[in-house]
Parts: sequence; C-alpha cells; structure tokens
Amino acid sequence: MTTDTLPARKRGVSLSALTDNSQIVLIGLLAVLCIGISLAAPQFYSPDNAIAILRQCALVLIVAVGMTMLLVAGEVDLSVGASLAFTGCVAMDVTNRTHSVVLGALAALAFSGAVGLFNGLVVTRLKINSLIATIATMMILQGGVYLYTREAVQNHHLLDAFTAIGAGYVGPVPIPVIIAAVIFAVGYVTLRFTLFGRYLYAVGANLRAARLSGLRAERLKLLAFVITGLLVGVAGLILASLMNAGQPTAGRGFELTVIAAVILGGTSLAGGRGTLFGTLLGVLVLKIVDNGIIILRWNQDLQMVVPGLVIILATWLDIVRRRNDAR
Amino acid sequence: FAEKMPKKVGYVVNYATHEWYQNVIKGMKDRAAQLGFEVEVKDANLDAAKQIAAAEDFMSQGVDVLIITPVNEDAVVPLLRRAKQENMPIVLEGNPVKGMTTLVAICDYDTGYHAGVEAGKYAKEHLGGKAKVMNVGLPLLSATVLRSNGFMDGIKTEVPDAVMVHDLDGGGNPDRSFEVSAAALAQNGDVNVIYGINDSSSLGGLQAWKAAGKSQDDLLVVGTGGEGLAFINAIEKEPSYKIEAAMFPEKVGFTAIDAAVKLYNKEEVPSWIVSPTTPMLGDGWKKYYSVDGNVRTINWDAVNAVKAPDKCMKTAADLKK
Amino acid sequence: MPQSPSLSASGSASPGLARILFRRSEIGLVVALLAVILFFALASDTFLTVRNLTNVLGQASLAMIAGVGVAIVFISGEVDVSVGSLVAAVAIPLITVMNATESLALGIAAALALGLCVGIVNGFLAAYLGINSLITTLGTLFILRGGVYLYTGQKAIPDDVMLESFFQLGNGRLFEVVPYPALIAFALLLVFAYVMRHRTFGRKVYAVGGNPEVARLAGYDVKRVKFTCFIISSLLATVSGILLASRLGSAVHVAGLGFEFQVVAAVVLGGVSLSGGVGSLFGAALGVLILSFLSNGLGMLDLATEWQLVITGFIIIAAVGFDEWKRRQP
Amino acid sequence: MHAETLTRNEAIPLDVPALAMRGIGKRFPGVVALDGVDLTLMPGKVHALMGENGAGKSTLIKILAGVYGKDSGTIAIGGVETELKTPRDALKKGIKVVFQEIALISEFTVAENIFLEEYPRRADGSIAWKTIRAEAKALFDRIGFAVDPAARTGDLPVSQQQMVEIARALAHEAKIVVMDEPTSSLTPKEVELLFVVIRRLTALGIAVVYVSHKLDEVFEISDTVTVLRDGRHISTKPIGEHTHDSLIHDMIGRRIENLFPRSRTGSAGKVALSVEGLSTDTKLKDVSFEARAGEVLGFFGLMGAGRTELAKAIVGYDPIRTGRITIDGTALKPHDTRTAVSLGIGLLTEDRKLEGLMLELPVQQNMSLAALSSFAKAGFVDEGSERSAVQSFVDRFRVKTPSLFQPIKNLSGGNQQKVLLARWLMRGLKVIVVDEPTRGIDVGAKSEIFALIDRLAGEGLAVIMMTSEMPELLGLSDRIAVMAEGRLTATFSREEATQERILNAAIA
Ligand SMILES: Nc1ncnc2c1ncn2[C@@H]1O[C@H](COP(=O)(O)OP(=O)(O)OP(=O)(O)O)[C@@H](O)[C@H]1O
Ligand SMILES: Nc1ncnc2c1ncn2[C@@H]1O[C@H](COP(=O)(O)OP(=O)(O)OP(=O)(O)O)[C@@H](O)[C@H]1O
Ligand SMILES: [Mg+2]
Ligand SMILES: [Mg+2]
Repeated sequence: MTTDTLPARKRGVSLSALTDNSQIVLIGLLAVLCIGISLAAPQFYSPDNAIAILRQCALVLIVAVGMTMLLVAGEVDLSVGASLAFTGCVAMDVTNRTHSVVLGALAALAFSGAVGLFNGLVVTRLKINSLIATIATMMILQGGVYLYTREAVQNHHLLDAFTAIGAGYVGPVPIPVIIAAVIFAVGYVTLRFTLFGRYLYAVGANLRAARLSGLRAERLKLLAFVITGLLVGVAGLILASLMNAGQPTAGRGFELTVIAAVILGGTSLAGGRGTLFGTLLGVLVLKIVDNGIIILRWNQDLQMVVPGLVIILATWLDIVRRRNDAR
Repeated sequence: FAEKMPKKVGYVVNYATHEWYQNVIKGMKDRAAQLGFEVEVKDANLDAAKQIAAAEDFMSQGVDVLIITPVNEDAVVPLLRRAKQENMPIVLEGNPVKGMTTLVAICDYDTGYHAGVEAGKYAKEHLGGKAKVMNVGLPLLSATVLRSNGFMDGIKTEVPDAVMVHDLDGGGNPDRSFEVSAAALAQNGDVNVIYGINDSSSLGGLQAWKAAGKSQDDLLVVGTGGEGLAFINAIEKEPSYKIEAAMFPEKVGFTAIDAAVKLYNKEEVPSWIVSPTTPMLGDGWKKYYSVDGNVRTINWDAVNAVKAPDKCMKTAADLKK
Repeated sequence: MPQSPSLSASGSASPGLARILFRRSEIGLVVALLAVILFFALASDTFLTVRNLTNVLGQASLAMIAGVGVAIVFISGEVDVSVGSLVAAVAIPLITVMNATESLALGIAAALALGLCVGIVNGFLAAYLGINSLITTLGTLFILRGGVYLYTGQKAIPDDVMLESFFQLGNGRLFEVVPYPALIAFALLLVFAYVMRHRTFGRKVYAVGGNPEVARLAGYDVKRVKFTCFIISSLLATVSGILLASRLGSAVHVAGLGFEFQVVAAVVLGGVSLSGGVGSLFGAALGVLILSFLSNGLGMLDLATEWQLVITGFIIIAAVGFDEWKRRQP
Repeated sequence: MHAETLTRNEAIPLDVPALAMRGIGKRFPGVVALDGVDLTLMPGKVHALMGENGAGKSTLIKILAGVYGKDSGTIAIGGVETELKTPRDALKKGIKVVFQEIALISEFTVAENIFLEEYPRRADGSIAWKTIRAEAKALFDRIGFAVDPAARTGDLPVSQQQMVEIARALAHEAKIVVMDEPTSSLTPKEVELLFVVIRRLTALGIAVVYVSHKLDEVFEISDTVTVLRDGRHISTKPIGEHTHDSLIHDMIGRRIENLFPRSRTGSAGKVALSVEGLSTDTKLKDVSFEARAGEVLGFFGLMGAGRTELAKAIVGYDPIRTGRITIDGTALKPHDTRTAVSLGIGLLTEDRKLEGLMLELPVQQNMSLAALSSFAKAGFVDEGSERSAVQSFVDRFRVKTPSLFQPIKNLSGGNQQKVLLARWLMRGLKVIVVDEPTRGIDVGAKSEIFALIDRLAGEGLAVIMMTSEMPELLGLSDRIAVMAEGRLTATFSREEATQERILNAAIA
C-alpha cells in the first residue's frame, strides 16, 4: 500500500509541472491524433500527405494569425471566408488584365485590406458589435462577388510565377507553407514582443483603461482588422493560384474553420488572452482531424462531427487543467 | 392554332448565383421573350424554407405558372399540394417529386453514363485499358450521386475492371474539392481518372493532382455540366482534361418555358420531359458553343438537334432502393 | 439614456400590454418596421395586400419562435448558435415516428424529446462544465448537422403517411387568413414575454445575464438558470423545426442551413445585447419582422439575389449603427 | 410582511452568540488569505473588523456569505453548527451582506434591486411590481434615503448605489448584517444616515459586522474590534480599550507618526495646467483654474458636483463643448487621451475595476501599461528592463503580491490601487489627476500614498486631487477648489480653508 502511494504522488508532481504549459492539452491531443491515425493508416506519414496537410494548414494559419490578433483585441471577423473568395477573383482578374503578378498581388492585398478597413471603421466608428458587423460584411461580399463575376475567373495570363505562389516548391517545401511560416513568425514576434502586440492585449483586456493610458484603442483595433484583411488577401492569392482560377464560390465556411482553430488554441473570445502558438496547434489539430478522416476512409460526414467534439473536448480539458492549476 | 400566352411566369430557382442556373434563367428569358411574356425569378439560395416562402410570394402576386427547381425534392411536396388547392400549374425542373404534374429534367444518370462510356474508350486507347477513378462527388444531392453512379457504370462497359479508388465529398465547390482530393491522393495516388460531378469538382481534383507534383501524362479528367467558360479554358490548357458531359442548361430553360405555356393552356403534357445531354470530347464543344471574349453563345441548331431519350435509365427513385 | 427592460420610470400606470409595447427602445424598431413596410408599399403594388402581409407573418414565424429562445439565451449572457442544425435534426424523429405510428402527437413528442436532449447537452456543457457557450453550441451545430447527414445518408426522409393535421400545422390558415405558424409564434412570444417580465424566472435570467456575480450573491443558482435557458431555446427551436418540417413535408437534411445566422442577426438587430442582461423579446420579434419584410419586399422588386444580400448587409449596419448612435446620445 | 422587518425579532436570544467562526483557514494559489481566524458576534452589537489591505477581511466575509468555501474551521449560527456552501444557504440563515464591490444589477431599477433576493409575488405567482415599488419607497422613507425607486440603478452615482445596497440588506429579515466598507463612497451626511440605521438594527437584536478603514467611524459606531493581519487573528477587544494609535499598531504592526506628512517648503512653481472656460454637454459649466508645478490642488464637492467629469474632461477622455486646456503652455487637443498623456497628464480613476484594471492580466502588464513605450526600442518591448522597473515599484510601494505574474484580480483593493498609481508614476508626468485616491485603502497604505503625493509634488509635479475625505483634503492640499453643480464656486488657500467655508461653498 504505502509503496504504491509514493511513486503515485511523484507522478502527480511531474504531471502538474508539465501542465504549467498552457498548451499541454493541445499538444497531447495532437500526439494522440498523430499516433492513432498513423497506426491505422501508415500513409499518414508519407511525405505527400505531410505536404498536403501543411498546405491546407498554411491557408488557414495565415488568416488565423490575423484572427488571433483580432480576438486578443476583443473583436472578431466573420467576413474572412467571403472576402477570401472575392480576393481570389480580384487577383486573377487583375493579373489577367495587366499580365503582372505583382500588380495582381497588390490588387488582392488592396482589396482585402480595404475590406478589413471597412470592417474596422464600421466597428470602431459606428461602434457596432463586430460579430454582427462582419456578418453584414459577409453578406455584402457574397452578393458583391457575384455582381463582380458570376463565373470563375480563369487563368488567361499563364504566368508561371502566379502558379508558383500556390503550387510551387522550394526544395521539398511548398511555397504556401513557407509564406505561412514567415507570417506566423512575424505575427508571433509582433504579438509577443512588440509594443503593438502588448497594446492589443491591453485593449482587449480593458478598453477604457487602455484609452485612459493614452493608447489609441480605436486605431489599434482598426489596424488589427486591416492586418486580418491583408492576410486574407495573401490567402486569397494562394487559393487563386492553387485553383488556377478566381472562384466566387470558394471560402464557404472558411471563417468558422479559422475561428474554431483560434479558439481551440486557447484564445479567449472575451479579449485580452491568447497566443499564436496555441493558434498553430489549433490549426494543426483541426486539419489533421480532417485529413485523418479521409486517410482512414471514414465517412466524410464525420468531418463535421469530429471537429465539433474536438473543440468542445479541448476547451473542457483546458478548463479542467486550469482548475487544477489553481489548486 | 394559336396558344394563349400567360402574362407572367414565376421561377423559384435553387441557387441563382450558380452559373448552371444563370444559364437556365437565360434560356427561359430568351424563350419567354420570343413568345412575348415575362419571367420573374426568385432565388431560394439553397434554403428549403426560403424556397417555400418564395413560391408563396409568387402565388400571392398572382403569377400564371410556377416553375420550380427544388432545393430538395421531398421538401416541395406540401407546396405542390397547396398549389393544387389553388389551381396553380407548376413545372418542376430537376428531379421528380411526389404529386407533380410535369417535370423538365436532364437525365443525370444517363449523362454520367455516356461520359463514362467515352472515358472507358479513352482509357482503352490511351491509358492501357486501366481505369482507377477518383470520384469528386457530392453525396448531398441525389442528382450528383446519380451522375457518379452513371459514370462508373458507363466506364465499366468498356473497362470492366474499372474501380473507384476514392469516393469523395467535395462539397460541389472548388476549394473543398481541392482539399479532399489532395488528402485522398496523398493516401493513395494510384489514380488515372478524375471524375467531377460538376466543373468545380473536376477542376478542384485536377488542381490537387497538379499541386501534388504529378504529371498529367497518364491522366484523364472528366467534368460535368459545361455551363461556363471554366471547362473551355481547361480543355484548351490542360492536357488531361478531355471529356465534358454537356448538360445544356439554356435548353433546360427553353424547354421549361414551353412546358409552362402548354400547362397554362391546359394541354396534354408528358409528366417527364427530358432535356438532352451529351458528352463532348476534346474540341467537340465548339459545335455547340462559340466564345467571344467572355461571352458564350449557344448554337441552338446544334443543341436542338441533340436527341433526348424518352426516359431516363435510372432516376432518384432507384437510389432509394 | 437607454430605457431599462424592467420597471420604467412612469410611476403608477399598471404594467399592461401597452406599456410593454411602447417601451422607448422598441419605438425605434417599430418605426424602422413601418418604414420598411411603407417603402415597399409604395415601390411594389403587390406588397401591401392582406395575402402578402399574412404570408410574411407566416414565413417570419419560424425565425421568430427560435429567435425568442435565442434571445432568452442571449439575455442570460450566453449564446446559442446550434438552432440551425437543430431545426433539421428534430424533423428526423418527428417524421420517422409519424411514419411508424401515424400519430402526429407521438411524432411531436419524439421531436421535443430530441430537442430537450440537445438543450440538456448544451446547457450542461455551457452552464455546468463552464465551456464557453459559443464554442459549445458551435460544436453541437457541427455535430448535429454531421449527425443528420450520417443518419440520413444525405437524403431527405419523406413523410409517407401524409397526415392532414400535420400538413395543416405549417401550411394551414385560421379562417383562411392567418397562417397557423404565425398564431403559434405570437402565442409563444406573449407567453415568454410575460415570463420574462412577470415571473421570477424571467427576472433571474436578466439578473444572471446582467451580472452573474451579483445574481449568485443574491442567492440565485446561476448555473441552473442558464441551463434552463438553453433548454427553452432548444425546445423553441424544436417547435420551429416541427413547423418547418410541416412546410417541407419531410425531414430535409439541408434544412436550416445558415438559419442560426439569420436568427442571431435578427435578434441583435432587435436590440438584444450579446453581452447579456439587455433587450426584450418584443425587440427580438421586431428584428425578425424587419428582416422578413425586407427580404420579402426586395424579392417583390425583382432584384437579383446578389443585390438583396448587399442591401440587407448595409441595412443591418445602418440599423445597428443608428441604434448604437442613439444609445450614445445623452 | 416586509413592512414589519424593522421590528424586534423576539426569537433572537441576546446571550447566545449570533455567530461563532472558529479556526477559519483559506488559501488561494500562492496566498494564505486566512489562517485560523476566530470571530464571535453577539446579537445587538456592532463588531468592527479591521486590518490592512489584503489582511483577509473580505475573504472572511465571503466565507460567511457562502461565496467561498473554507479550507478549515467551523461556523456556528445561534449556537448551531452549520455549513454555508452557497450564498443561498447564508441568505436563508439570515446573513445579509453589503459587499465591498457594488453588487447590484445596473440595468434594473432601484426597487427591483432591493427585492432581488426574493420578489414579493401575487397570488398567481407573478411578480407584484406595485408592491415592490411601494415597499421600496416605504423603506427609503423609513431610513431617510431620497432616491427614486424607479430610477435605473446604473444611472446613479456610486454613493447612491452604495446606499441602495445598504437598503437592500434591510429589506428582508436578517439576524446578521455584514457591511464591507459601506462608507467608502458616501458623503458625511449619508454616513450619519447609515449610523442611525445601524443603531436601529442593533436595537432590534441584529448583529452587525462593520468593516472600514476609517478609524473615526469605527470608534463612533462599534462595540468590539477584531483586527486581522496577514490572514491571522491579532486581537479582539472592546472598542473602549483602544486608542487610535493602539488600533493602528495592531493593524500594521508599527506606529504611524504623521498621517499627512509635509516635506514641501518652497512655494509652487510655474503654471503646469491651465483650464479656461471648460464646459461639457452634460454637467460642467465654465470651469477655469490653474494648477502649478509642485502643488497639490484639492477639489471638493458634494456627490454629483462634477469632479469626476472634470477629471475625465481635462485628461481628454470625455468630449468637451467649449474651453481650453493647456499643459505647460501647450494646448491640449480635446477628447484625445493620447496627446494628453504624451503632454504629461494622467488620471487615476475613481472606478478601479471599470476604468483601471485589466483584471485577467498580471500585475506587471497592469503596471507598465502607460509607460510601456518607454521600454520599447524600435517597437520591441525590452521585457527585462520592464520587469525590473515594475519590481522596483512593487518593492517601493510594498505591493502585496506573490509574483509579478499574479493576475491583478487576485490582489486586494489597496494593492490594486498602488499598482494603478505606479502605472502613472512609471510613466513620468507633469500633472496627475487622482480621483478618490484612497477609496478602500488602509491607513498604512493611505499614509504611504499621502507621503507619495507629497513627495511627487515636492519633485515638481502638479497634483490635482478629487476627494470626499475632508481630513485628507485639508491635510494634503495647498489650495482647495470647491465645486457645486458643475461650477467652480470657490478657491481657498491652505490658510483660508476651513471645513465650514468649504462646505458652504459646496452647497452654494
Ligand atoms: N480570488 C482570489 N484569488 C487569489 N487570491 C485572492 C483572492 N481573493 C483574495 N485573495 C488574496 O487574499 C488576501 C486577502 O484578501 P481580502 O480581499 O480578503 O483582503 P481585505 O482584507 O478585504 O483587503 P482590503 O482592505 O483591501 O479590501 C489578499 O492577499 C488577496 O490578494
Ligand atoms: N445622472 C447620472 N447618470 C449617469 N451617471 C452619472 C449621473 N450622475 C453622475 N454620474 C456618474 O457618477 C460619477 C460621479 O459623478 P460626478 O462626476 O458628477 O460627481 P463627483 O463630484 O465626482 O462626485 P462623486 O465622485 O463623489 O460621486 C461619475 O462617474 C458620473 O459619470
Ligand atoms: Mg476587502
Ligand atoms: Mg467622483
């Protein structure tokens, strides 16, 4: 009896030391998923599949970086899915007209940045709750994209550089993954180490206190919306390149995937709390679940059910962990 | 003998922002203009409840005939009942519904089937007689399931040991199709035929193939619908994109209007009017369409010459068994 | 100054219907609704007919019934977005049981049982386990929709017995004029508006949403109040689902896609705050009506869908923006 | 039934302790909040609970109210041992608490808040709104409290909200009434009202616990005093056995020589802040004054006189209609806190929770907020120097916190206030506006804050202090400005100022 309790207590200590890391639940979940899936389907670890997963993650992660900043600042953007589709059409259209990838990319960024600016202005100037404001923007963009083009904007320019953005490789690594990695790194440093990042947390945690301390709270939020917009532009460009067309029907449900990943990563909806590392883990978990279901040849309808369960489960485990930490 | 013309026909479309239905509407409006009346369109935007509401609104506005493309076939049964109570003639487009009087439809199964037969021939000739199919499908709708089933049955007539390696749900949209195809190809890339239930699906599958760095040399891509410019672009530029199952949406609209006029005049109308489809191989699309810049024009003579079967080989009713 | 949802300042008048209806914060909504109606009455000659107006009431009733429940959850300081999938899910037991037993009552009971279960799960996860309710209900939104697809194999389940009573429920009209769904919606609205104002439970919901800590200190079982709100919301969404199933004559796997957005937008438009404790059910109902008349009217104008989407988007921004602006005025 | 709540309950025996808490222990992560504390209440007596910020008073009260569970110890009510697991348990046992943080639903009317715990109902079970209004009115009349029961609670100034809270504790039958710093934002007149009410309660045999940092009040109202320090029980004595000094000594373990130190000798310097003809759309009317470097300018006014509004307007937080604000000769852009802060003016707000604290964030983030840019090089924050600066302020101000990473919501009110003051001092200002700087702060910390204000002024800062505490106003200010109904009615020099003249000007 007594010999049993001693190591048990020790284990308890080492476990609680581990749980100090706030992302422990997700890391654990990720490990369980990877091991579980690869046991059942060895192809999971094939380079092809790894690349496919990473490329999918890239698209979500790029936008999730901005969304994390927004949520930290206490706002949210539901229009990213609709904006993604629209931006892709703009990118392709402008590239077709100008035969310049640079101009196409700039047009995409300008467009999506403008959408971000619009959202930001509506939220900060008209003081509309961002959830409802960006639902409205989503409707406007969904309607707008069909006014702009009814059909997919085809690639008429045939510029290799354009195709490379989404489908190219540097060595064995797909270019979108590199872009996402760079954006993630920059975003991580920004949120964690810069004045701007620290201010975003302050604005999300207590808007009035931030304003009284001389922070331009509205400007900061606006900037977070614009950054999110610009990142949607990057993602839209990649998507257009991958699809080899600007697709007005793309991006349906994309906003929910992004937000789900960010929340799964431990970012609070109430503002003031969250990390990009968590977001990265959240994206990985969701996309690996998605991929695993196909690899395992399960019924694809589970691609809705399982993420739903995972999000609830992970959030609950996080609550349990924090409660234990507090003891 | 001169037919009476209705004053106004209302069309409740499933999803007006889709190019397929855009062309259906175009066919309707063109035909109605020829005959000298008006077609008004309300969009259900994939919402079954909104569809009922739109039809209700039309009935209270007093249109003479209703044309409906159901969001879901079972979901318009009560609507047909109410229309019958109010003596409102209804033409359905798409799929048969319990209690309907007249349907204008393509045969989804047959469309897939004939494309499958052509794909089988191509496989015998160019792919060493092997057919390993990745179906970028959409299980949500019975019509698209029929196309996939038809395609597999058709291809097997030529290549009896053809197999479906992947049966995917691409959601009918390009980015989702891309995503699931990429995962499926990573799991098992031993595929030489990609079939898409619409052009977005086949193109999504093809893009995933290209993104995986695979050569298109021993690949055949088959698309369905042929409603926009996307497939023309693909056939021109992608070496593997060889077959497109054309469904002539304009013709569907044209036929639906004719049926509406007949119903309005209380003429005898067959309960199932089939609108023709046909596989187009390689450059074959040029026979039916001409393209000038971004404008596509239908060649009515050629399309009207395509013979439609009297009856579909299989219908949604066969799926339920 | 925003008017409180509780006792208004006018001293002695009895808290009758008129006073409830004419609370100041709702006047703006009433005006907006009248403006929408007036505009379309002038713009379209088929808009202002009894038939069309009653049509819209019937169409709005689904969102209104679910909206009452969602508004109650919002007022309690939580969120429920699972209603979109729930309206599709409850049709399955409803239709299946009716097909098996030929009894409408048993079908409805089965649907309500499923709704109750979902409410219990949402409430348990959100209120008792403390999982953020947006996450919880987003999760159940996905799970239910996926479950419906899995169960039905992505096919609708048709109503084989075709009971007249079931058909009448969603499609019939009282005296050939007022659609039954509208009557049901109005009755439920009145009942819950009464509960929210004149029963302790309703006041507890406002208190819990207004300040959960204070509510706890006042001896309320905060978790149970929230739990109950989720159940109410799910049951009301179930009623919407039953009426929808009657209008669709089947259990349709794609029914209610995006319904949650529609309801949330309407409820927020109606002045129910996402942060809890603020808003009224009449406001929420007015929000639903405004959006319904807007959608109907734009349809009458023969506008393309894309324009309808764009215009609705701008109108939501304008309306909520105006409301916020008004609220900020001293 | 509710009308009779203020009559003596014969069932309460006067010789059995109304409450006996024994050996109560409670820990929070990293903090032992209570360590074996005893508290015995006798019916009909007022028992004061004293101690520094963070001593554990509120924690003890929250255990009594069923808000927190205790880790150890026993609680007996009327001689019967009980467990108080939830607030509901405590309410049922007749324990009514006026919490330190205002606990009202701001969207509800005053009357509804009064009856939040139990609504009077009609026979059919629906809420008797008429009864609620009538009884609230009757209750207010009885305790001499003039507020409209139909007003929205959130619209009331803090002081009135506090009165509503107090009234609420009386609306239902109680055996024990606990008041945690009830007077922290009351005016002297309201405090008098409150004392009348307390005396009436004790006459009915109700036991009262009274927590306050204001020694004078404690000496006036209480029968017995229990002192806590660092979560431990220090002493329980009849009030008659205490002097000011002995009580302070029990509380902080040392003596305070001079509560209002005055090290400044030289006269005030040049004008640091000048306000000319300031009016707002809401309350302020044509306010003009100057504040000089090195002086403390006190502002006095009755509740609602407009001091808080003035403070918020001059730091650019609220919009103004007309007027000119200059700092060191540079005109301030109105309604722009950023230029205000960069010109060197900052505000320590009255409402810590709503406008000061970032509750979920750690002490460090909270303290460095305003000064953060000074730790930044090329946009990057140098966390090393940030941490050492924060640590030095924590040491200097004796902020009681287990670490710099502790979420600030877990600190006691006084310690939170010190962190917020440090937020501005770290930034370095020319003018600091402090609105009720000592609200809810213990004598020890108060004397530290006074010394600090004195030192800051000595270092050439202009300090503008809005306060309702006459002693600290008179003790600290070099000049005193008095406001009434949004106007500046008088300005006195230190020599001219007397309590009477100030009050007269405030009523004018
Ligand atoms: N919820 C909590 N979590 C962690 N620590 C807490 C919590 N509540 C209180 N504490 C800590 O417990 C100690 C006692 O706090 P308490 O609020 O009881 O002090 P107090 O005597 O009421 O002080 P004050 O006079 O400032 O109100 C403090 O050190 C405080 O930081
Ligand atoms: N009628 C009112 N409606 C809403 N808020 C009010 C009202 N009157 C006062 N307040 C708020 O109450 C607080 C105090 O008001 P004000 O600035 O007028 O008085 P003060 O002189 O600072 O008095 P004190 O701070 O002692 O209450 C401020 O935050 C103010 O905004
Ligand atoms: Mg305290
Ligand atoms: Mg004040």
